[in-house]
Amino acid sequence: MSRVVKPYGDTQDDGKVQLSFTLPIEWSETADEAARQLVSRMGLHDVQVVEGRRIASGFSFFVLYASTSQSVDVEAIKLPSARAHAMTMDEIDAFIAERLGRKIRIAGACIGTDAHTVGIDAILNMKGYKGDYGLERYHMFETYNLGSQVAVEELVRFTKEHRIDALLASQVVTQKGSDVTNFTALSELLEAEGLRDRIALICGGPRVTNRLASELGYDAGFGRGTLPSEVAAFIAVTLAERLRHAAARV
Amino acid sequence: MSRVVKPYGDTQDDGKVQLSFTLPIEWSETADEAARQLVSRMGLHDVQVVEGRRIASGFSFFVLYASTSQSVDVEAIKLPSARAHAMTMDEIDAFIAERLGRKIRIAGACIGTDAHTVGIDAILNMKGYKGDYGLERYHMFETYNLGSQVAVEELVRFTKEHRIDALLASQVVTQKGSDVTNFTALSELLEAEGLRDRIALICGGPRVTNRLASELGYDAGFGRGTLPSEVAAFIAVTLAERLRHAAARV
Amino acid sequence: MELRIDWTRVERCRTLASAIVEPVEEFIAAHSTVSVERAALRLLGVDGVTADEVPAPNAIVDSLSETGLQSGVALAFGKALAETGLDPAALGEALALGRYALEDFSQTPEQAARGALRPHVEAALTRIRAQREDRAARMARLPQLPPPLLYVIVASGNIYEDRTAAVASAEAGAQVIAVIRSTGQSLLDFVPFGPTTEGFGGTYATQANFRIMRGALDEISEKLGRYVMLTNYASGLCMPEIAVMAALERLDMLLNDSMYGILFRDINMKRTFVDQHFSRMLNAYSGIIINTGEDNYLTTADAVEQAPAVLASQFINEEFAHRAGLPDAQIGLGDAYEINPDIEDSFLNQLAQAQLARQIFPNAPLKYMPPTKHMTGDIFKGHLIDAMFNLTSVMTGQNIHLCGMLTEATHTPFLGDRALSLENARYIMNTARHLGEEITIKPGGAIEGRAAEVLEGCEQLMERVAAMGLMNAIDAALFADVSRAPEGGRGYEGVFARAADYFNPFEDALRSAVAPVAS
Amino acid sequence: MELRIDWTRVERCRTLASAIVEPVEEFIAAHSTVSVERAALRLLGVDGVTADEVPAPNAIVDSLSETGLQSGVALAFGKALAETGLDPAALGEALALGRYALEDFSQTPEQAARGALRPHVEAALTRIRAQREDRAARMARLPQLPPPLLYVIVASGNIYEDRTAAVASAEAGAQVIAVIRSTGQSLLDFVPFGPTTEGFGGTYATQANFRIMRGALDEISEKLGRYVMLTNYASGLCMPEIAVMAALERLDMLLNDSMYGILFRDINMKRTFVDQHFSRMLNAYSGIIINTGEDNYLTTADAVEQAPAVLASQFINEEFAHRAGLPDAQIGLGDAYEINPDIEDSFLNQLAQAQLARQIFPNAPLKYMPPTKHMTGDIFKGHLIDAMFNLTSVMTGQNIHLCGMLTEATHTPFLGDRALSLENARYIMNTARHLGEEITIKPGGAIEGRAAEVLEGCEQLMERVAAMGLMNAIDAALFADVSRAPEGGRGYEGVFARAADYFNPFEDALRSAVAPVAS
Ligand code: B12
Ligand code: B12
Ligand SMILES: Cc1ncc(COP(=O)(O)O)c(C=O)c1O
Ligand SMILES: Cc1ncc(COP(=O)(O)O)c(C=O)c1O
Repeated sequence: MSRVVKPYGDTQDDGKVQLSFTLPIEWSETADEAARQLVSRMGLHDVQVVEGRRIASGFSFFVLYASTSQSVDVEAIKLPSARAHAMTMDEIDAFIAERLGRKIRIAGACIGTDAHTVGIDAILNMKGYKGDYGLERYHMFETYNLGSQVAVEELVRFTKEHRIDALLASQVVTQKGSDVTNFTALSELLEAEGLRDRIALICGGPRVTNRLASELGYDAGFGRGTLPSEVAAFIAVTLAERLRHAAARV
Repeated sequence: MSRVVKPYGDTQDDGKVQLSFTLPIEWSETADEAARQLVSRMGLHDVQVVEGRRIASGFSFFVLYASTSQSVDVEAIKLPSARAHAMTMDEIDAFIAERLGRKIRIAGACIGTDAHTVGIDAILNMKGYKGDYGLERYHMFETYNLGSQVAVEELVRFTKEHRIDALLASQVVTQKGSDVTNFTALSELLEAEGLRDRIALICGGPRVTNRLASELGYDAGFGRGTLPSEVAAFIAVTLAERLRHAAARV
Repeated sequence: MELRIDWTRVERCRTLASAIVEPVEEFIAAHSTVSVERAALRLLGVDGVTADEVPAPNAIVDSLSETGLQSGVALAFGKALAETGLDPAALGEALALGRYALEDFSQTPEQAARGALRPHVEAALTRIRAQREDRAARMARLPQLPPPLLYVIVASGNIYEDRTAAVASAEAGAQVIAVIRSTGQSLLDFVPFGPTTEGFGGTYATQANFRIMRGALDEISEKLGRYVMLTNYASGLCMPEIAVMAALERLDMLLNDSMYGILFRDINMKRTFVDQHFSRMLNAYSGIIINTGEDNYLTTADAVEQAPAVLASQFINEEFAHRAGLPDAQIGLGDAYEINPDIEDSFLNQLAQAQLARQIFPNAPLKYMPPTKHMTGDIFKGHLIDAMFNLTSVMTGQNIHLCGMLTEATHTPFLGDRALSLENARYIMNTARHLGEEITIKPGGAIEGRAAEVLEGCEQLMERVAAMGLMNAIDAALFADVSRAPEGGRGYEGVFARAADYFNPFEDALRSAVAPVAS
Repeated sequence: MELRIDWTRVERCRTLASAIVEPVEEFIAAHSTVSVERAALRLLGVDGVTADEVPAPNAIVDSLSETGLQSGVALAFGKALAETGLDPAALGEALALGRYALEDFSQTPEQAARGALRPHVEAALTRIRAQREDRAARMARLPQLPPPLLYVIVASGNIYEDRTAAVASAEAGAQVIAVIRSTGQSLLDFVPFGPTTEGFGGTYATQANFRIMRGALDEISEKLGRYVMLTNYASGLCMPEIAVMAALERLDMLLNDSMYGILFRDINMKRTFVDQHFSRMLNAYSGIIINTGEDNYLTTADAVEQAPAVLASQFINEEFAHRAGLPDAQIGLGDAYEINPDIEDSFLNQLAQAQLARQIFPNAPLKYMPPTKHMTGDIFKGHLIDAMFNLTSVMTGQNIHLCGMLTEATHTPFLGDRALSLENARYIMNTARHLGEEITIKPGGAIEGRAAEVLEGCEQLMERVAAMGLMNAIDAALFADVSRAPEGGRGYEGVFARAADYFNPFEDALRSAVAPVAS
């Protein structure tokens, strides 16, 4: 089954999209036309430059509306969701008790020079996020919150020393790809230390998607609006699966 | 010489563009991914879905930022500008007196069922627009403002009867291409009546561009922000050119 | 944030409004129009179109001789009813298809006609009352969100897309849905028939379209647990007929201005005055809130200069409405946020104007129109201008709030635009919900000064209008800088003097049901 | 729109602030830090880096023995000056390159050292005074736009792109440009050297970058006919050094908070207290307006709950600033618009808080920070929240207005974002320019009630802080819910007790030039 959709302006399949951008050119009618051509080259048609104006010497700002001929088949999107296992805190605790029979050891940190701890705190702290309790509140988690600006080396050392089962890394600053750089450094170092397979490795932050996470070799990635219980469920299920596989191999 | 430019976010050539649109699907992580894929298919990369949310059952709204790999050569844009002949009212009057030696007869109207007269009035009425006097104020124009909702047939009849030299048609409503339909009907009827070559045929409206006008077989098209004197200069120069050509042919 | 107002001026304006309207009312009482007559037929149940797509009410009214028309179509139609024994719908069809002609029955006595009509007139009024009661019951059961009522337009040209848009808007918080008409419809001297999917800049107002929309909104109202209102446009050449359709299909509001068609569509003034009166009587009886169109003064002319004219028009619209039996609670007087946003302290002037209307018309559900004229393709700036409009509305307690669209200068709203617009209104009105109550206006300051200036200007204008008479004043371009001659404009041929035996059973019934209101 | 305020409470808070700060000042007087010492070297003209990229001031201070350090680096450096006859820059280079070692000159008499230093100290102060006078002259010649000063950030990571962005912003109406630092710089115990093109979420604060930016802004200031200010961040491990660089390169403002580093960067409190004092003395002398960081309380914790803590912090920052000789006109106290925008009447609470600060600190150039925490990827809604922030600012007469960005949740501002943001501020502030003057706040209403509540909460908090002492209070997490131990955090190793012969010629000179202000 397929379900092909296009943007909807005021009529099914009209493909209407709004765009805005700045061009490093002085404003003129020609600048409007440059903006129009640029958007045409993106494969959009019926391009209307509804606003074009000078915002500084040598810079013009544009607002455009246009129709895209692109569409996307929603049914064809295979998105391994990290948020798939909906369980309550009590269910997760019970699940871990039953399947693993011991507490899970979790460490979380905001890595690199990033000091945005609100996100990782939202996941870890008792208080939690949007009424959903944080991991510290779970009976079956032992949780270490290492805080902000934690160097990757330090985090790996901690993981080894405290026999961490699940490692949570946060990155909020994304400028010049610093998030990807730090995430990559962490997973490579874990690999090099031979720790990677032993742990559930999870990343998060407002620009993180589960797709990005798997590209970077993480077990899961959580983006904006994540609730702690979604992360908790993922950790529980993932580690239980591993145990089952390991048991099967024996 | 060429000058190739790309959108400018915060760094030369980063190609950053903002987009927003609605998809006719219920919101979910998959919907975010659908939005991302759609924009990727427009040839944009580093696509970030910064906002995705349900706005009604079966509809989601998205805001995205992405980088385009497209660029445009500003120097290569050949845009025949209708606004090229900058002259003041007095200069235009003098120019007409000298080159044509008689008054130019102008008719203007908002055609079809369109009742948006503010634009054409801005061009024609004494008072003008943004401190630039309207065509009625020129000594060398004799101006007829036929007002709103003027049928194409009626306008052509008027043109014939009053031996109009320059015809100004306005269209503001553009939904379902009604502007193009009406403009086309006008130029075709003029053609059929054998009047087309005798007059300067000009269209205008907020969505009109000179490019569109030439595609539709008009001598010029004027868009948002047009000043009356720009139109006046175009009429004067165009009719003077014709006279010169006609003289040359004799 | 009360303004101190010179109430003697306000009283003087009301006296002037009465003086201005009185002579027009005399003219109205002595005349009828083809649209009033067609409306009577529609109320009786005549509908459908001829083979040439002419609506049956038009075909029938047009088939009358001039003297026949002057007695009112009801009389001729009543005679045919009496003779044929058909019900009105069937008779209408037969007449439209040319199977009968009204003149065939000209000899039938008037009494027979009246008798034949009576049950159908009763039935029509009963249907309207039933809709009114149905609305009241639904509104009680499905209460609305805190005021103002957020109002959005749908205008795709296609009634089915409009339906999708309307339902989505209701879910996103809209309390009133307006289906904007296609360009040109107000100049048609008939009402199109059936569901329509092709319009330009709007969707045709047809009874079928009304029904489709009402059905969809009733359904979503139940789902949301709050009644979502529906509105459309009456003003134009068919005000009375659209008022009939709206009554029958349970629209909740209707754009109905006593002078809009004259000034902004060049419709003949006599035609408009007669039409607005009959349509408003119907609106009154249907429990429909009218919306007047003062905002239109500001889309072409300067909003600061025109403010006195807007207020004068509100007084005049109020007076016409009262005379047609509309109580204050059904008079949605218009105003708009149209002052150039780049003028220093323009927000203060907007506040002054909105608060002035609020205090002068304390019981009218004021309808506040968004910025349009100064909106440009800069959707970001546009969204901000809309925000200040939203703030003014909540501060001054407006009732019907037409949400501005960030894309106003670009296209009739997209589905996503409406969602953003509703979010804008909700955010601003919530974050500043009680601001108006928590502040007072500096006595004698700039805001009060502006309000006083507007009221004074209004009084002066109305003195002039009263002195020369409304029709001459319009001729003299005293409103909106537009001059219209009393016999000029579209649709004058459809106005006629009533004969002595003129008969319109609905007018009679409505007149006794909806008594004129003392201003 | 004056609030009625319980002034006895305000006085009590000021008394408490003095009591809170007094013991800390005693600690400060008895200590110095490596950064204060490096600042002294920089003032003398030491700059550049070693072969391993270590800044010369670091290399030199680090080369001192513990006792050498306790006497102040100036003494040792002065001795070397006296002996070598080099000028300070050349000496610094020679020391950094290891050609000399300070201990080589330990036998030189103190008097010789003082004598050798004197002309260079004078020269440094003269240079700073010259910059201050230059600023005054430019500002007189190139007057600024009506208040508030619109302030935007540039943060591309690349100083040359930042320069482009800064010039464009100035043209678009910005009056103050802040170059945001790269993540992590505040934790570096040195200041990077030279122009930089790679930063994350910001651009490194280096003296070369300061100079590049100042040059570009001076140029555009001339073109625009209005002086465009430049600012950067001091708070962190190098407050004193950055204060030196800012003084020399004529920055006009500097982020400088007495507790920011402690609470939000886990920098040791003793280090911070000593550093802020010296850096603020320099700021005072340079005519630089400091900006405090109360907004940071609100980015992690709830803005309604934290309002009393913000006010308390403002009192404490004011007191520390006064003690360092800063007059009110140079104390840019911070506040922010961070209440959850979806709370009913949140705008009223914001007004209350902003107006309270305005009246309590009438002569301070208040710095108002935009919404950040509740900004999301919905740039349309974000633009509206910024608009209400802009409105609050103009209504309550804030002075330094950091413009909010619609893309706050997404990326450091694009060039186009800044243009939209400035347009937002200009539009709102112009359309409602005198609103604040034209209204009064309802006595005893919700707005006044909220203001009173905040003041009362502040007083209570300050009573507790005074009772336990500031250091213990921070330990007990009384500020921003963060607990920091007096000996914990970064940079504690750089704090040392002054020996009896401690000598810092700049401190001495500044102390006599900028007298503590009575609160
Ligand atoms: C609060 C804040 C700050 C505070 C941080 C306080 C603190 N202790 O965290 C302060 C004021 C200190 C600050 C400073 C800076 N900030 Co800041 N800050 C923000 C702000 C306003 C909100 C971030 C936030 O708290 N969000 C709320 C949380 C709950 O959301 P979240 O982080 O997305 O987390 C959720 C999910 O993503 C997920 N999640 C997050 N991490 C993880 C990890 C795991 C494992 C999992 C499973 C899930 C998960 O779960 C959370 C709950 O759902 C944003 C703008 C904004 N509105 O987003 C800018 C922002 C993030 N900051 C920014 C910048 C640049 C800075 C500075 C670098 C500026 C400067 N040069 O001075 C500094 C330096 C800080 C540093 N060294 O990193 C930029 C980043 C730009 C970019 N994309 O690169 C932003 C976007 C602002 C901007 N537009 O410029 N900032
Ligand atoms: C004012 C206005 C009205 C007034 C018109 C009054 C009048 N006498 O003109 C009223 C209230 C009556 C009105 C009604 C309607 N309007 Co209207 N209206 C506008 C509004 C707010 C401003 C238009 C305007 O006056 N612009 C100012 C002038 C000076 O600008 P301009 O037209 O672009 O003209 C300049 C240039 O384009 C050029 N120019 C224009 N024409 C010509 C011709 C020539 C020859 C030349 C050389 C130059 C030239 O020169 C001018 C000066 O620079 C716009 C929204 C907006 N902010 O743009 C909507 C808008 C144009 N209206 C719209 C609609 C849909 C309608 C209605 C159909 C709604 C309805 N269903 O009821 C009705 C029907 C009217 C009809 N039959 O056409 C839509 C059109 C959507 C679309 N793109 O198709 C808009 C965009 C609003 C919206 N978003 O829905 N409207
Ligand atoms: C009172 C009133 N009636 C009707 C209309 C719509 O009329 P038309 O269909 O002629 O555009 C308007 C438009 O604004 C109006 O204000
Ligand atoms: C007072 C103060 N200083 C400095 C900074 C910046 O410090 P950092 O570079 O550590 O982010 C801020 C940030 O908001 C601040 O408020």
